[in-house]
Amino acid sequence: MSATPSGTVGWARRVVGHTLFWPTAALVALLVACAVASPGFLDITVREGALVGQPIDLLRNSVTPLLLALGMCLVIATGGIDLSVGAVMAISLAVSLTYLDGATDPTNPVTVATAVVLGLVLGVAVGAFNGTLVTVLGVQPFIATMILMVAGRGIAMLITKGQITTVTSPPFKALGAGSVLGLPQAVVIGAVVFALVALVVRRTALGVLLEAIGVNRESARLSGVRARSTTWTVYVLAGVLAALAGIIYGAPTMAADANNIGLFFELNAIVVVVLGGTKLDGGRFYLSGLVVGALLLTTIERAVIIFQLPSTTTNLFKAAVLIALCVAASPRARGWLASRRTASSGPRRPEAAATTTQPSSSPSGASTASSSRASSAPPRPSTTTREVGA
Amino acid sequence: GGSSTGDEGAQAGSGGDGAITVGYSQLGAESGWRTANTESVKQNLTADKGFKLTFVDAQQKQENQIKALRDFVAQDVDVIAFSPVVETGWDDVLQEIKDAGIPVVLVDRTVDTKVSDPFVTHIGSDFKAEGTKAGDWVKQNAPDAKIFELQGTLGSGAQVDREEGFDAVVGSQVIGKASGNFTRAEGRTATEAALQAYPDMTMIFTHNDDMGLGAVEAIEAAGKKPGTDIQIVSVDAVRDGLQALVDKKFNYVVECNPAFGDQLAELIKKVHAGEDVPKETVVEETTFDQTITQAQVDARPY
Amino acid sequence: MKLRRLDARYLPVAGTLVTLVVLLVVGQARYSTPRQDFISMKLVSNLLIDNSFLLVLAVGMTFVILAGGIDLSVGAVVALVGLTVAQLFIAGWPAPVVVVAGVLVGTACGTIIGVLVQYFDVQPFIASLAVLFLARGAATVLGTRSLPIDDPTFSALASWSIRFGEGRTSWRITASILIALAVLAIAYLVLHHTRFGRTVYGLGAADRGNAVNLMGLRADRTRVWVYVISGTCAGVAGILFALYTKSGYNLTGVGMELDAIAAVVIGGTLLTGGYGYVLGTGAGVLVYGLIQVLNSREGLESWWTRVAIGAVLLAFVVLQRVIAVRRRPAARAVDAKAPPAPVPAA
Amino acid sequence: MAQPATPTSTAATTPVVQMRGITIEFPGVRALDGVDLRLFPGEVHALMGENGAGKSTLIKALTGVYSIDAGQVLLDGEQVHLKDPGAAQAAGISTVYQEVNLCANLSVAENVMLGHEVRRGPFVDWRATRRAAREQLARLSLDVDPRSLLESHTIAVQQLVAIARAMVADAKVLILDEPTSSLDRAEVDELFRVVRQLRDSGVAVLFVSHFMDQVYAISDRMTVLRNGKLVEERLTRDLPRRDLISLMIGRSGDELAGVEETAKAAISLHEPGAQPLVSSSAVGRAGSVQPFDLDLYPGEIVGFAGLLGSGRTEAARLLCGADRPDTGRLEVDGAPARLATPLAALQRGLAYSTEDRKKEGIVGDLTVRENIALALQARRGAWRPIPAKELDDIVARYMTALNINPKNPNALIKNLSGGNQQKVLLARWLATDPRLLILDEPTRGIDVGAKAEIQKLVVELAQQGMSVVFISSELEEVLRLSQRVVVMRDRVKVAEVVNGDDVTTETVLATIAAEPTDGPAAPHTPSPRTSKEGAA
Ligand SMILES: Nc1ncnc2c1ncn2[C@@H]1O[C@H](COP(=O)(O)OP(=O)(O)OP(=O)(O)O)[C@@H](O)[C@H]1O
Ligand SMILES: Nc1ncnc2c1ncn2[C@@H]1O[C@H](COP(=O)(O)OP(=O)(O)OP(=O)(O)O)[C@@H](O)[C@H]1O
Ligand SMILES: [Mg+2]
Ligand SMILES: [Mg+2]
Repeated sequence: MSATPSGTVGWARRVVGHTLFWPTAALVALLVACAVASPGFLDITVREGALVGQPIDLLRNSVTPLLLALGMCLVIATGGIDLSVGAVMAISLAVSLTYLDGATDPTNPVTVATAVVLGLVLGVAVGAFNGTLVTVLGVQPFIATMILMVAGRGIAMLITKGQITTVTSPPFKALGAGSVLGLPQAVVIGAVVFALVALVVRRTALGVLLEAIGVNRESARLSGVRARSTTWTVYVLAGVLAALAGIIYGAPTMAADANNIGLFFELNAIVVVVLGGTKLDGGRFYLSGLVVGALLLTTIERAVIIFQLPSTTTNLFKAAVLIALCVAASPRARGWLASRRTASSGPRRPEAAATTTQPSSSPSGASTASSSRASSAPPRPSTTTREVGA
Repeated sequence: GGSSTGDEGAQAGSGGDGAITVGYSQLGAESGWRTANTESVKQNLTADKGFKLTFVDAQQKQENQIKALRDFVAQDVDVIAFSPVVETGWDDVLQEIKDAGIPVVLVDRTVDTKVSDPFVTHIGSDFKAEGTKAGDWVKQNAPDAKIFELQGTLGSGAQVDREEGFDAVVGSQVIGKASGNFTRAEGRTATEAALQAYPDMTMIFTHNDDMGLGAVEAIEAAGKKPGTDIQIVSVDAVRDGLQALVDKKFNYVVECNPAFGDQLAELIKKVHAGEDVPKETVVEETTFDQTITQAQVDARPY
Repeated sequence: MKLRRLDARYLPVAGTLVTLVVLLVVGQARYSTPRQDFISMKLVSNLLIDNSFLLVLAVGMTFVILAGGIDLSVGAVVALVGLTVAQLFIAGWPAPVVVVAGVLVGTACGTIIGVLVQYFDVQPFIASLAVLFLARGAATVLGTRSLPIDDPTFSALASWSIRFGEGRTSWRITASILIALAVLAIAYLVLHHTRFGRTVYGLGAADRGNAVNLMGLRADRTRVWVYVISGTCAGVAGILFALYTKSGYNLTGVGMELDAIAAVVIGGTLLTGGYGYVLGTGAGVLVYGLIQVLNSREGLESWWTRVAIGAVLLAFVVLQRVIAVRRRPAARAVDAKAPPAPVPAA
Repeated sequence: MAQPATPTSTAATTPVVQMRGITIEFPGVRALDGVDLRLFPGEVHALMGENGAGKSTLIKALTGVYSIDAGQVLLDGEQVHLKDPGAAQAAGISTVYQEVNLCANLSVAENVMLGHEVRRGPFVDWRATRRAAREQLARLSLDVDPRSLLESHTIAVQQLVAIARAMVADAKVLILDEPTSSLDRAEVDELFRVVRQLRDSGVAVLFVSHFMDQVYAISDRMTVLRNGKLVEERLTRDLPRRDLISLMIGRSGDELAGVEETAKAAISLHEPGAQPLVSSSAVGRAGSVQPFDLDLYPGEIVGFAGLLGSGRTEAARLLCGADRPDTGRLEVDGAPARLATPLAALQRGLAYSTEDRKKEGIVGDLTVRENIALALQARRGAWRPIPAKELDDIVARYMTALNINPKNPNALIKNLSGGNQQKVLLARWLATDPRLLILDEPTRGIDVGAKAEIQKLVVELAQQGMSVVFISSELEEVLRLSQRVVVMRDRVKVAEVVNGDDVTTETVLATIAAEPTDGPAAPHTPSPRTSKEGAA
């Protein structure tokens, strides 16, 4: 181990050790498999000034999980979780569409803008409710947000009076179905929002402060971090993003189906966050991973149909991919991998093996966030201090 | 060991003010069709029509429904009506109801049970027949169609029966299936993928209108014409579905009529009075093709 | 002083009991008829019959949550077990073998989670979510139609009961009640009177149970076992559910894991692990069941039911917090009176 | 039997534990490099070394927490592979790890006995188990209710419970990794009494401490580590203090001595009538500290003295927004100030470095660099990130000034040794350039060299005009540094004395011991003596 691994090997190890290696590899493998199973899968053509094709569909369908996961990721970074996002989607869409339904002219852009804003405001309200429970009352996030997960759909049903409200409003519909610069409008909105949030979080110190809160809330507080208000804000942000996701998701069909919109999407969002390399315990988070995670999730669901598998196997397929990825990314599997490569030096313990995925030559050189993560402590003796809002 | 130490003494017609107390267990509120059905039931079993209704939504869970039924027995209602979430698994509770001497009206779907005479009568649509009707239309009008089937939530009664009815007629023409969970959005994504996976498809059979409307989106986005390039056969006939039919985006819609609350009310009155009722009451349901007029659509209550 | 400290520990459970009593009183006041009291043995027996599988699930979940984990798979496992049982009966297997096989399916699911969590360092949430998909997927593959179970032995077990009383007020004890209560009792013994049980609590301590390992206790095995237990409980619950409905169905138990988690939390167990009582879970299940009864008696719209459950959950959680906040200064005060430095033992 | 180990006697017996050529590598750090260690029955063996020298790692290598990259472990002359702490325990090695590693949510009895509980059939006999636990605790003269939750006790009690646990098993080897860092003198005496008993009965004890007095009082033999390498193994009586220090730090120990004399003289008391920086009048909090008055002046070091649990920490927390007082009035720069949060205090230049570095100090999963920047960044607010260049400078400056090891700002702080973590926390606060720095047990678990460095730093800071509050359980240290000493007892400020030649450990202890309040509150004081001078 003292010997410096040669350049290419070291590079390869670093790539394999990267948190996003396995998700990305899975994504690429799936896409290639789809292209083989169904020639033309990767084709993108231009029709009526807009790009069309399966990859574009995938992008568009990834926007909703991406937006949800974006909020979720920040919440998770603070050591929390938000189970209410699926319900929020339903509520915001219900509010927007019910408003449009009652409006005299649902095609009026101002009316549509008002509807959207109303939906978003609802997201803020829900987020504020969650945030208050978590920060002011100190309720455990899982339970705090589970309240609205359960009740939220009921509230959405109250708003729609149990009906599936449908409206016709081309400008609203365009939010999810139109296209800008050849790209679906939803994708553009998603990209802009993602970039904005990523910029705000990573270009300011917000990201690090969130991580500090997530790793050790009390330390952060004593160091002067506004742990409460920051956490609260993050829940609000998650609420808004979920509301936006709901509007974008529901816009193409314009039907406020309170029962089914966003059902189980909170789980999808969490899966996306995890696929993206962020741990559920809080602390370190990786926004770029969300894009890969969202695309992967969408592709998995699509691949089942492309491979012409019966729908009954969708869940099995999902489970298989998820388990395979988790196992592949685990320190133990990395240990196996590394021990096969460096069979001569033969480190016996997984901890040590995980070490070898790091270039041991330059301890300070490998300073990217992900590599310092990869080099984090051996699994067993880890001494994470975890403060949970309890 | 049996459990039929009966308390036959349970009687009917107890309500002091003469109102018939009805315990109604709805299976859920999972679709527009279902909520329309609920609405209809509630509008027809009102106090001024002589009913005292306890309505419980099972949220598509059998255990909730069993609980509700047990509770109806505990409340000692006059008549129990319910639309079962699934066909099987009702033996015990039906036996209990029978022991308590409360008449049962089955709504919508039927049950598969060992209890003898488990219910007095059944009223509802026949999902399987709906599938068959759709299949018959396809057989006559598009015998060469290559069909992609958009399934409802896997395991739901409507999905299982409609698929069975349809496949019995034209199953050989079905080239692929995928579930859209009865929702528009998932109907759309499933169709998007299907258009790629089954390029030679010429028809979609969808288990409800909502998914069909999602399919329309996907087909249009792919630059094809729904109703022409790819025909759509659907079940339900909610207003949006019929509108699509008028707009020539759907080709055929089998009605699944949820508004049979009035029929139900009549039945319950008769059952309570101890009159003879037929074992089966089939809800009147029609089918629509593209000859439908806008006026018909506008008159549609749901 | 001892008493006060003990009290503080039991406060959340006491809160659950208070909630239970309040619900009962409300029910008694609103829904009693001259013919029949709301509070009756019949109510209790119905509550237990209707929630026996939930109780067993919640007991298993208590182990997992105490150890600082979570198991989202249990609802799907119930469905898988139900279908497995139904299919095996159709295949003509004898009842005892089928029942054992059904429980073992649950055990296997739990083992997968445990191995993923302990040996592959997968977070419990994700590991159990993967198994949720796995179990649900396997159930769907086994059949999308609900399959009836009409094996005579199984049916006999399902309808076996001891009846008490006559007519309207009669109530019964069924096999599922006995099984559920037995599971609860065993869980209590294991958690509170064995080294294993205390290790489970230790795993839920801060530091992700690292201390347990350093104390030389079997942290790794215990963690796997906790999921095996939860899976096995899900297997038993699957059998109970099959007894309850005498059928197997792939959409059974959607969201049941959340019911179980909610019941555990209402029962006073902290989701972060380490604190709680399995008997509290029993009370939590009763509260949860009672809420549903009250809702249905009230004849609320389905969406109101959800809002109501949310509201009760909220009220409970807030109550729990208020108690906890009040408790903390008290604990310090108690300690203040204790000599901080050692006093020579007499 | 009670003979200290001599070269001849040990040569005759075989060592119970022999570690040979132990090497352990962490990402980027070789924590141990071919280290040998021998433990003989019936000796107390001190493991010495600076912070980060590898002492705790060596212990964890022995007890199977870490697996070994190279080297062998021999027990009674036979090579063994201890795969986890359970195996080590089974092999007769009992360990108290450096950070208290017990289950706070379990009862004291469970923490002491779990793994050795009395059983009846498969079930635990709680009554007997509790009785046994009480007996074990009594050996350390600890009288706590075995049913009470561990977390309801102070760190000191928890540490004693951990020690009691280690002594339950009839171990051949007892390992104590800084067991005394939270204990007061009396408790240390109790501990040593028991350790000597064990040694005399043939147990091999491995003892780690940064308190030189304790090491010399108890140990028979020493192994010195430096930078993960073995420096020397020697009999304690053959190794004078000064030599030991030079062995540990790798250079002459003389330079350390300087601070001790100069500190007190270097700073003078504040001018009479000067404006206090922070002034508390009757600030208190129900259930934690009785109202107290205190003025803190720039350029002055105020020490807090008192026994464990006397309320020093709680008083300090009220001065800096960590806890909210519910009575009294706090003034900063002569103006009333409501310090609702630590941030409010920080913005006024008041910084508080906590005593519980694991729970309230470090942010484990973040890097050293991020940990240093945390408070500064928090004060600037999330929207004004510190420019990378500026941060680099700050980090580099403090890492050098405080000699933080390893010299990698991107190492995760949780992977640093305890002492180095403490230094990072100090750097965090110094980076905010505070006007008042409250240091709560800043030298706990810190090696002699670093301790001297920190003391030197404190003096320098005060000379530059900073106001410093210095809280330490080491009375000598407090007296050496501070110009005024606040004495606390039972959560009451009982005295405030101006430090001078007439103020000694004895006089302060006397003040603490004076007129004990009634009831059980009478703290156990070391060698109670009559007070020569009452509380001022
Ligand atoms: N889990 C880990 N991962 C990476 N590095 C580690 C880990 N544990 C310890 N180290 C490193 O190993 C070295 C030795 O640490 P160790 O804790 O053994 O020191 P120590 O001698 O006990 O110091 P102290 O007196 O401060 O307790 C340090 O440089 C530390 O940073
Ligand atoms: N978390 C807690 N729970 C209960 N009591 C506590 C807690 N923290 C402190 N106390 C009590 O408050 C009293 C004052 O503690 P404080 O920490 O202020 O004392 P201290 O003089 O700083 O001692 P130490 O050196 O132990 O920090 C102690 O008697 C202790 O028992
Ligand atoms: Mg150490
Ligand atoms: Mg203190």
